[in-house]
Amino acid sequence: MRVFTYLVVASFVALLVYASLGLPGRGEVDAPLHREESIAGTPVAATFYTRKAFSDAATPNFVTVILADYRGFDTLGETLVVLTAGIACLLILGRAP
Amino acid sequence: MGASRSVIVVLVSRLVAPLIQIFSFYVIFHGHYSPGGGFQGGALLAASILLLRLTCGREESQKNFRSDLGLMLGPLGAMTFLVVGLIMISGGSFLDYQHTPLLRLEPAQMRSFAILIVEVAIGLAVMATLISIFDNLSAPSRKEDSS
Amino acid sequence: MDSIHAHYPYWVVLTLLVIGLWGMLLKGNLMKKVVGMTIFQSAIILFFILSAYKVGGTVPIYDEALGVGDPSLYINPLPHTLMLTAIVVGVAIVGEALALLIVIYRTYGTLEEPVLVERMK
Amino acid sequence: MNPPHLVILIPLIFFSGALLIPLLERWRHGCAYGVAVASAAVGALVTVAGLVEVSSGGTLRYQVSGWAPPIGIELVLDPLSAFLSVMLASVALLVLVHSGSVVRRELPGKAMPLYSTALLLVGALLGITITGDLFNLYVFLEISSLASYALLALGDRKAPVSAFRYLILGTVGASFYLLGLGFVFMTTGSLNMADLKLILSNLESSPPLLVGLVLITTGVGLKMALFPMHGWLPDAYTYASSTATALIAPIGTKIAAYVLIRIFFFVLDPGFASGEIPLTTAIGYLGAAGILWGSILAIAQTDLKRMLAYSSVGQIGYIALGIGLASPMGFIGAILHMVNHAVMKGCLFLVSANFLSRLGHADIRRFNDSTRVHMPWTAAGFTMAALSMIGLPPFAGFFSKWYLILGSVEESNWVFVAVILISSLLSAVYFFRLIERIYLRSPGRDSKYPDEAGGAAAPDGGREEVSASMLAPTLILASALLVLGLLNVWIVNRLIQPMIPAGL
Repeated sequence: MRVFTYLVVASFVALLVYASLGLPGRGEVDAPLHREESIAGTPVAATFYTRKAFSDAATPNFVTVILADYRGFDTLGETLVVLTAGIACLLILGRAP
Repeated sequence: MGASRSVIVVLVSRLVAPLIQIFSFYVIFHGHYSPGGGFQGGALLAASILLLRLTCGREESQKNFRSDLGLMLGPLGAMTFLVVGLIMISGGSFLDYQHTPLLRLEPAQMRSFAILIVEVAIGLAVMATLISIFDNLSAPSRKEDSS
Repeated sequence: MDSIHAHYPYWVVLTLLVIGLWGMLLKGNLMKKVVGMTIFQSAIILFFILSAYKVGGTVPIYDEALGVGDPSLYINPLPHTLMLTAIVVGVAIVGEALALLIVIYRTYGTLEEPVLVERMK
Repeated sequence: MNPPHLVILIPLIFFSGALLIPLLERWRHGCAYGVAVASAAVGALVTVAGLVEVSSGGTLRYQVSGWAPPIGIELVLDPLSAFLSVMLASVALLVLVHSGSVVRRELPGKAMPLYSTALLLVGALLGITITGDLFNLYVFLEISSLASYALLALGDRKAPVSAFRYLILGTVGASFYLLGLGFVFMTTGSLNMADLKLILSNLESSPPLLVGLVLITTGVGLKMALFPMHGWLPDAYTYASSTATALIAPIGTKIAAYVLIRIFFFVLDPGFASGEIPLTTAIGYLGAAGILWGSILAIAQTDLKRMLAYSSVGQIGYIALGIGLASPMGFIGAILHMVNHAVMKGCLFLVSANFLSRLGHADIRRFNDSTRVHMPWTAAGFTMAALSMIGLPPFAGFFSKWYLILGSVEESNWVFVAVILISSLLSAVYFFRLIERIYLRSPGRDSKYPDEAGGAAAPDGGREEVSASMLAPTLILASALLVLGLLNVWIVNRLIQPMIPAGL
């Protein structure tokens, strides 16, 4: 079992070193993530946010706009994650009256 | 959990807690203009209460925030978020702030305003839930109670 | 050499990932597993944040002097938003893990896995 | 803008129920069960309405926040997700109805957090089925995992330890998914599934992309308890309370399998995952190994719940095998088996909960025909589900295996055919062992446990069947197996054929 775990960790390292060499370098400005348009011609979300967030929501902090508006559903889920943890702690530790 | 025996610790934390709370309101409400927002502010609010819980003791700090409020304000905050989303359904889709009813502003302003409400709701939910988690984690077990 | 210069941050993250994975899978103490888990999650958060960086970019907050004509002046805001979520998830999981550990400790009086397995029989 | 708000209501009904429970409980103690059942019932109705809408009007796409897909988050109710959401919501509803008296007996005083967590779990699983965004999927995956760790931690003394192991492995799985998503995100710049499909069909494969996919597959595989990563499952299911197991076992792991199907056949081009690196094939063989392993270990168990848990490992293997075939037949088999197994396992775990609540044990060695005399309906429900698990027509379980075998023959993969046939024999062994005890063995023949089970449970010697609220869900699930089996042609033609992705 222990050997198996060593094997898992070792293959994890090998995979990730192999993969990281293909990633865009640190700070590269035209990484796929930062482009205007994806390879298929659809708009890349992140650039859209940078361009439009201020005019769309009159809020300078782009991160806030993405968090609460563009991807508001994620944030609802996020709030529910915290709440789930809260209720779960009560469920696990709570005392029967 | 007992209170700290040192007067200095108690006094300083009583002094610092309101300051943390003011700062956390700043973080929540200034989240439109600088790094910050509901989660960060809510965590800070929770920290101020947890500081009192740690230094003044569990019973004493109930005056500041009752333990049973935790699991009421948490769902209430999340519910506010949900309801804010749902009232937009009348005009557009869920969470589409530009269709806020009863509010006649230009769409961008409306979004900005709704984002603020949502951030406050998140702050409330996060604060209450984090305190509730801490209270549950630090509650004495039945065995320790009886002994 | 250039490739190393551009990619070494990933290897720093990878090191953290391995430390975290090691802690989770191979440590005998349950609390250390939780610590490993936290390191693992933080490393993933760093990985995403790393992807947001652009050379010459500034914080993603609207600046009148810069305008929004050239998005490359701001670093990418999307990974930051995603990781805000991931951080919250991490906090929630640690909270729940600690709750479980408290119950385990109350029941068995230990967090060492070999001892625990012994006492569970 | 987009009128069918049905789509967003599906998870929201469950979430608002979960939020209302702590608030209402303060106002009126003891209403948690009612609120949970009511919101699950409304939610189930909405999913049915969604299925009707989708099968007549085509896929529903809902833009949350009103932003078009690559910008905002999109929810997609296509034939596949509509069908699965109906399955999920109705099984959850029945288990919740059943849970009332179990919770009162097994977990007194914990009704409020338990039902709230259960609704969060179901809502999050529904969110996973209908979301069209990979990061949104991660958020829901975490809600559902957090809820299931907590639910599985309740039970006997060993439950917290097994739940903690599940938490560690589950977090590794979810983190692998997130890490893999990071690689995919960095090479494509998109998180939306439909957008990713467009991008990936233009992008030539690169190491980060492939490694990202491998990581995602491993992570989801852990959540799904795919063969070498199933270690957390048997303990977690055995030691947890009956309600938690009955809720999580039928639907939890299926949803992870659904995520794999979604990614392999809908986000990637169907040929991609089998061509570049043989990911689907690998999953198929792991599934086959899991089928054998789970079935063999199930035979060795003496506790009913533990036996069912091991058989779950095997049954997940069937779904993985269907994914591995990567053909229309395999796809139909996998989807059909997902639904059938959810109903079968739901029924079997409810039966084990009934036995536990009336006999006080679920030890296979202590069952005998007094069990049948005292609990005839529960025994009948068990028999129907067991026959379906073995794969006897006209029960539903037969048809999914039939499609899987057809698919394997079509691909002339004889290993898979052999595995399915052998495992059917093995499951016959472990289920007939119980059926034989319940129907044929008289109490006196067991010298080791003399008449203890029947005698303790029913001193007056009469029937001692469980209450109607527990019996009805069990029997509804059992008869659903018959209905699913008899209507199987209609289901495959009307519901499953339209969801087969183009190019498979």
